[in-house]
Amino acid sequence: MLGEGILKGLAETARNFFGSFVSKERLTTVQFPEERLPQPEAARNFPFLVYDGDDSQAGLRCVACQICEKECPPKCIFIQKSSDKKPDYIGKQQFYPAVFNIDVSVCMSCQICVEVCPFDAIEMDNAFELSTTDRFRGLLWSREQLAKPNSYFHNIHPATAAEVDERLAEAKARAEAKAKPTVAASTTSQPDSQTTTS
Amino acid sequence: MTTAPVKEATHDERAAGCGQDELLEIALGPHHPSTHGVFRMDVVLDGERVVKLKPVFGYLHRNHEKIAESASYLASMPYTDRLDYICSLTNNWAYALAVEKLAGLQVPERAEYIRVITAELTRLVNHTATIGFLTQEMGASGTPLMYAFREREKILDLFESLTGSRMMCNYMRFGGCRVELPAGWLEQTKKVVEEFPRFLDEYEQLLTGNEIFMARAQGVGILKKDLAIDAGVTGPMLRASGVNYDIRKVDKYGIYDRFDFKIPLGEHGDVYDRYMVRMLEMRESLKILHQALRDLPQGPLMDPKAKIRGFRPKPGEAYGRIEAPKGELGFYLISDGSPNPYRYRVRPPSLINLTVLEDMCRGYSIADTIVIFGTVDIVLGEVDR
Amino acid sequence: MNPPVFGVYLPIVVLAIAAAGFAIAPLALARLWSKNFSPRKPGPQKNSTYECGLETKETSWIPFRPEYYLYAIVFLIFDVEAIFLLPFAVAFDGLGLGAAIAMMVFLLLLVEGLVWAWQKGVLTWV
Amino acid sequence: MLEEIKARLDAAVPGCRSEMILNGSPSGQHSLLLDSAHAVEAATFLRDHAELRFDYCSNVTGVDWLEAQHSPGYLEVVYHLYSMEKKRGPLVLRLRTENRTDKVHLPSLTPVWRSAEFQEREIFDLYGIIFDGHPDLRRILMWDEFEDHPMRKDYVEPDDYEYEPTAHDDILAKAKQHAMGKSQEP
Amino acid sequence: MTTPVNYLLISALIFAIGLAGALVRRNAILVLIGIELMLNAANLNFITFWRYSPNPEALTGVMFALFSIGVAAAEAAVGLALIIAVYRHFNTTDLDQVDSMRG
Amino acid sequence: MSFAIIAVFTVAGALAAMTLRNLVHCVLALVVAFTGLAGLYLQLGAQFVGFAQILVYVGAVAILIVFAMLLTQSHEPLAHLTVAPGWVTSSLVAVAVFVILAWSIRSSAVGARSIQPRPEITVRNIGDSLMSQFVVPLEVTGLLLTAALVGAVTIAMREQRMNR
Amino acid sequence: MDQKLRIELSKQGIVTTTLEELYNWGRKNSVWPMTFGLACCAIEMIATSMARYDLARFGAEVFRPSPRQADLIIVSGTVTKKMAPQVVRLYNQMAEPKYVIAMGACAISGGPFKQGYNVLKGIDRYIPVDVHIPGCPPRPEALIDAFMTLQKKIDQQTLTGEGRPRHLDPEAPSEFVVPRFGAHDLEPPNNPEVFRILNNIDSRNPGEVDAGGD
Amino acid sequence: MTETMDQIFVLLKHRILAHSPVSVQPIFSAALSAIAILVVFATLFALTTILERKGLGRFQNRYGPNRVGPFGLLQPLADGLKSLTKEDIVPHSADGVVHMLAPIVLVVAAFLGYAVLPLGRNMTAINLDAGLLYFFAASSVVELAIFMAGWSSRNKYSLLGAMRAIAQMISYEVPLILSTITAVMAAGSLSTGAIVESQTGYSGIWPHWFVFTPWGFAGFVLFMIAGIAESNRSPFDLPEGESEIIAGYFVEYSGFKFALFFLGEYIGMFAICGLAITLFLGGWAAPFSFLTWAPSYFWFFAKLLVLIAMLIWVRATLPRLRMDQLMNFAWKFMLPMALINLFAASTWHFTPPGAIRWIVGTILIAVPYLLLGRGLMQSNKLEKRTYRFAD
Repeated sequence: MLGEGILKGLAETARNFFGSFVSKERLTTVQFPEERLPQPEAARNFPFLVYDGDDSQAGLRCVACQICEKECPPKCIFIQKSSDKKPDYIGKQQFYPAVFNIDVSVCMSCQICVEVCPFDAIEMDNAFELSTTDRFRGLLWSREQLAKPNSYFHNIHPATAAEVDERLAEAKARAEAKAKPTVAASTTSQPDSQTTTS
Repeated sequence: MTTAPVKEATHDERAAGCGQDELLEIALGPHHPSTHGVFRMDVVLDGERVVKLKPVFGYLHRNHEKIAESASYLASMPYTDRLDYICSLTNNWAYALAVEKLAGLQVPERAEYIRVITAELTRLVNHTATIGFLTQEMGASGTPLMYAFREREKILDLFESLTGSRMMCNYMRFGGCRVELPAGWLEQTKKVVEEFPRFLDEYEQLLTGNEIFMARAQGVGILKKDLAIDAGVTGPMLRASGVNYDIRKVDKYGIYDRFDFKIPLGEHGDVYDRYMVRMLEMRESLKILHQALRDLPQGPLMDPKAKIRGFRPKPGEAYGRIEAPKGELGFYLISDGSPNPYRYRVRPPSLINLTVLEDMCRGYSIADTIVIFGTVDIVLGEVDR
Repeated sequence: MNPPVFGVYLPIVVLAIAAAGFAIAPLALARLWSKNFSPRKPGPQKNSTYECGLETKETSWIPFRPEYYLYAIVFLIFDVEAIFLLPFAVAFDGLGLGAAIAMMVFLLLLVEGLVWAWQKGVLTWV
Repeated sequence: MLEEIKARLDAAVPGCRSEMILNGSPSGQHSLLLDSAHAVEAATFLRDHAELRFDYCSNVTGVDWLEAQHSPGYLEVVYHLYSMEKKRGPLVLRLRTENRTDKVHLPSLTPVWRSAEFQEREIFDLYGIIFDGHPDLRRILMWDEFEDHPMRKDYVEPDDYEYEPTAHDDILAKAKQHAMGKSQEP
Repeated sequence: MTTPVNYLLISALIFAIGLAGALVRRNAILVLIGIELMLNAANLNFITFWRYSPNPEALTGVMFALFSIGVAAAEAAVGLALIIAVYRHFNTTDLDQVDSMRG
Repeated sequence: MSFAIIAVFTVAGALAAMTLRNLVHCVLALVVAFTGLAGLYLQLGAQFVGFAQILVYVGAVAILIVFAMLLTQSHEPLAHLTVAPGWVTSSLVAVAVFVILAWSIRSSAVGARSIQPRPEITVRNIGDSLMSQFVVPLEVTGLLLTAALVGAVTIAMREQRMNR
Repeated sequence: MDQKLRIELSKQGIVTTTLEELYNWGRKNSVWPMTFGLACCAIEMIATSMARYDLARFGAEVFRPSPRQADLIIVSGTVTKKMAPQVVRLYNQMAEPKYVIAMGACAISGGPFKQGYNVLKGIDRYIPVDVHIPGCPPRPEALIDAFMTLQKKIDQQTLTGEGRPRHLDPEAPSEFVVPRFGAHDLEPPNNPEVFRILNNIDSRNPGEVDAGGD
Repeated sequence: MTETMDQIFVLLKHRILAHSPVSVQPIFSAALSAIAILVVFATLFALTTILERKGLGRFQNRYGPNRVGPFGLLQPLADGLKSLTKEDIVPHSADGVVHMLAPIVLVVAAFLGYAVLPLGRNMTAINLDAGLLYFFAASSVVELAIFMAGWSSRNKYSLLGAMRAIAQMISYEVPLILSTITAVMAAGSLSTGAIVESQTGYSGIWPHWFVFTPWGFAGFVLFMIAGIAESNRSPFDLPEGESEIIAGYFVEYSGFKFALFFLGEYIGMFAICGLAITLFLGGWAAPFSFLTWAPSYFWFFAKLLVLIAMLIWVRATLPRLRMDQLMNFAWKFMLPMALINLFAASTWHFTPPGAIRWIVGTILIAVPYLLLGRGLMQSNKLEKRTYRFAD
């Protein structure tokens, strides 16, 4: 009969209309600024640099090996290696990035930098409220802007962060076992790695 | 939109029936509400009937192939996400498959299962979106599209918790998958898969028997079997024309031979068949998902031979293809032994399915053109690359 | 009591004028606003005809099909028919069966025209 | 299987001078190089032969072999054929131009498989191979006024780097140069 | 108080305008518009005479006007159809050109 | 007073309809004239005819003219103000007609007629007399309308559909 | 200055302020976007207007297909050189006041496809962008966030005086150069009125880069 | 008390008029009515836009506008302010005067119909003997306004949209008028007031609305379908079908002129709904005899809101028809059905009251409906399909 299908369709929408007042399933809106969807563990948006300890610059795990720069598909990372070295978390003398810029206006959030980083120094942030009216000043992030503490990393990706810390602790233990004599010196210079693994 | 030049007709021509050859040329797009982005059709109309239709491409030509030829194999993986940006995981798979063929990598069983699960979820995502947009093009004021996106969001949540991103998953790697399933993901997926048929039922209730929908869809945009094969049409469009050709069955790539599923076939090859084939295909996908989720084995995720960094396949070439939601998605790679592919080519299903657009639309009205175009199911990122 | 102007139709005239005022007032207000604060800035691009973002050719002539005209003819005939039908309907309860039959004959004539047109394919949108 | 097809083809189309091109990768997809003069004939044979029935041309690709690898350089078109009826494939066909500069004509296989239509146009657009017999050979991706063939290996991109926050290797050099050039202008 | 003379004068004026237009303008559609105006002027006369007739209860004038509207509508439909046919034949609606192209 | 306003509108509309260059403007002016005439009918107490005039002339005839115009008016939207060669004579004829009519109206006895009390004519009266006194004209009109429909459609669609 | 005049002036000031508040309130709460999607980000833009995120809550679900009736053009996705003239033309055809959101990496700078020969390296070369959202693609929440940033920006605009926005300034242009298709590139490659190139590139301290334009 | 509440606006008007000089009383009275109509329906327009947007939201599992003012109720105000301050673009090829006039004519024509709508007992601006005819005459001007808008823009989409709109409106005007004739026959008058009066009785608690007869129900459905088409609402919103012709006849309109088009469309929609109420749903009469204590205007507006809600519901559900289907539906289904309904109604009046009347009336309408419906489906080759599966 002509009109039967139309009536069925009307019944369907009516069910959704009335359902929207009673059932959460039929009112799926999450009112963003006030309500927020939980971000899953894996959520990623832009990379940040992890640092251990309190000093956001001295504690950077990055050793300026420039692998991420090379592997970054859209080439949005720019690193300049330092001329001097500083000890890293296991006390080994390493270079550090004199300049570490990420152009988030180019970044495609692919996570390849994280994957290729042998030092777990770069991780993915999940902050997304980054809209800005100023392209040039707001979207090129320097080392200072990129550095975030390990606690922040733990905060947003607890499982991954724990895994990373375990791995780092292991590496550290291995390094300590290898180079027993320098342990004392390195621990004094890098007290933070202890705090983070705990 | 330009008017056809009015010819200086001779008296005899005029007497023969003037006004006959007065055709109207309209450009639909590149900014048009229903050309799925920046597609453009130059349409020649006789009244409201389409006489000629020329698709114009390139408004989203993003030089994917050129960029990939100057980037490492791995670096192209996130770019494949952006080909058919509605179903990034199948793109990943097609590319990974081609590289695996090129380098001779073996994918562990668990990774194969996960690939199947994600690919079939992607098929659901794509088909819901397509059908939603189709109704939008028929002028429904958003409701079916909203319902479709409501379900799509549930699957996107799964993708996000698995891969970290809603759309640009960048999940598969040569020889496996990138990360292990997060805790609780399987249960969540099972729940979504359990609940999905209800949405399909509701959707069919809303549309399938609706007289207006039937009037708009049935007998419109008929694509004949022979033409479909000749023009290399693939995917649901081909099957709606009655050709039994599904690469999941033909190539049995991955582990598709282990699953019990059927291929829905249309008879008329019109818009309604293309819609219904997609609806039925979703139900079949759910069957596969049930089986895959049930049988998912434990084991490693990556081929131990695979390397993330410094990946250099031997010189040679390979063509790998899969049944993406839109049709046959193929990657053709030529390696010269360097870290970058020498030639990197995407065989996009959308572009080639568009070959028959003019044949399907000729003789139908402009409103039908929009609907027919909707059932071709293109994504510009893939068409123009 | 008949009003001095427009007789009993005064409310209609007043309503029309008021509605026109209702439409014009905001337009005037908008003009005032643009004069004082936000200047109108016409330009060759801005004021060219919109066509999907492409450049336009300065013509708006569309070759129309005669379908529109055929429908208009049928409409006109039925419109006139309605003019005769309405008084009949009003007087219907006071009229006998004969008048009703007369009207049916009148309608039948028109329906005949409609059927003819239908068969001729006039009512087919091409 | 490929040998068998080659034998059949050579028998059916005498002048086609098909040639096997071996593929070094594990994929084992070897290809047949056809003589361009007989390509349409050979393609028609492959499509219509009752046992072969390669009715479906999946992929058409251009490849630019610069002089560095193959001397002299040439352009190549690769066709991937499948059979929907027999459900097998792929059969890879190759056609070569004589060189990269002026003799870049090849026969179009669009009359045989319509699916080649847009792909051949694309190759014309991006590689500059002119397909004789193509029904509608126009640029497809780039605009009509465009003159270059960007997928060729020796294509030089327009220098439009105005400002590069992520100044990077050669991009940095380009951007610096550009900025300098621009800042000298008033 | 308006007198019938005013209405009749208006009617005459419209009739004259229609006549002038129909005679002067060469576009067929405009000629038709002129004719429509003349018909309407006549209608106005019907109504006026009915209103100022000694016996307005007899609805003759009104009925006449009604039928006249119907007839005029039919006339317009046929007339415009003719114009379209002529246009299709001669590709113009200019009566002079139609005239000169005859044969 | 209302008579003056309506009369001015009507005459202005009629004049504009016959003199404007742009055909669409002519039609719009014609609509004004039709509406004015409807107003005059209303003034004269013929309510039904007045509204019927608007319904038929504004709602249908004007639309018909518009369609015909868009169908025939081909290449430029402006109709050049072509006038017949003997436009002076034609105008003179029209003026003469008006003068004669005006003179005869002036001199006739109609002007002397005084208005009768407003007759209570309702739609019901019209219906009654339509179905009694005027039933034959009604049927004839029906026939005429059908004939017009058939004729107009045949003329307008000739060649068009036959060719297809 | 005498007392009366001062009172008069302050009265006018109050009038202007109220008018300004009202104007900004009306504008910011009724931003109708144009139905304009380019690429991947367009899907997220659509997702934003769908039930889950519901852009309608801000009164912005009225997607107008015609630029005449839209207030906001969300450049959502890669602008290729082939598309750029159309985008600029559409922007030009919008009625003032009009706003631009550059959504996603591609629209801001060309993003991952920046190295392509057919990709425009940022839509702000041709039209003035109000809000940039980085991300590839940005999440729907990020678009809502950008929308609120735009609302804030509108709210801060003044009706009169030097700092008034472009559309209130009779001198400021309201339409911009539409590039033509050249033999190798677009001509001109940018619009100097909108996109003022930087004089010194200092990648060390990006925060202090002397960005000429805004 | 009930009586006072019911007539409060009438009394108020009389009170105001009593204080004015006799010479200006008529004009004053007309102005009061006009202003009341304008204010009430313009407010209703604003209210409906926000209710429609919120309602559509609910149909689509979301909230809809809820942030501007309490519950988002100030949204129309913001939209209005925005439109007011938006630049007004007139394309340079457009016909300036006609372009300017079109929205005004549309609004005026849309408002004119309200003069004869009985919004409550004794609440009709002017009770014309030929009220219904007047209504149709007024609404036929809308077509002209739309043509003016489409033509003057000199845009192909807008001209195409305008032509579609006119073709659609004239096609549906015929069934619209014909379906009202049944009610006119029953009421014996063209005066809207009289039509409502004839429906005010009750049998027991049930009202004597025309919709509760077979021909009345069919007439109501036909009238509503034709009315939706007349006011260009979904699923008949082809003239502004954005998936094909961008925004239809108002593509080139910006600023407040565009808002006026919206206003005009909604006002036209209310008028059609109001007329449907007047003709078939008993106008201002209460739905049950025990509810007569509520004021008459309350019932009118309650019914109006229900009808508007129905239209929103329909809009939220249905896809759009195609142009040829739309015209086919008008001429090959609606018009025959309207004529059959006319026949059924006159048969009803010539059959004696009782069950036989109902049976005959129902059969006379249902059988042609089924036949025509099937014919329509078959001529378009519409069918339910089954699909085969391959392994």
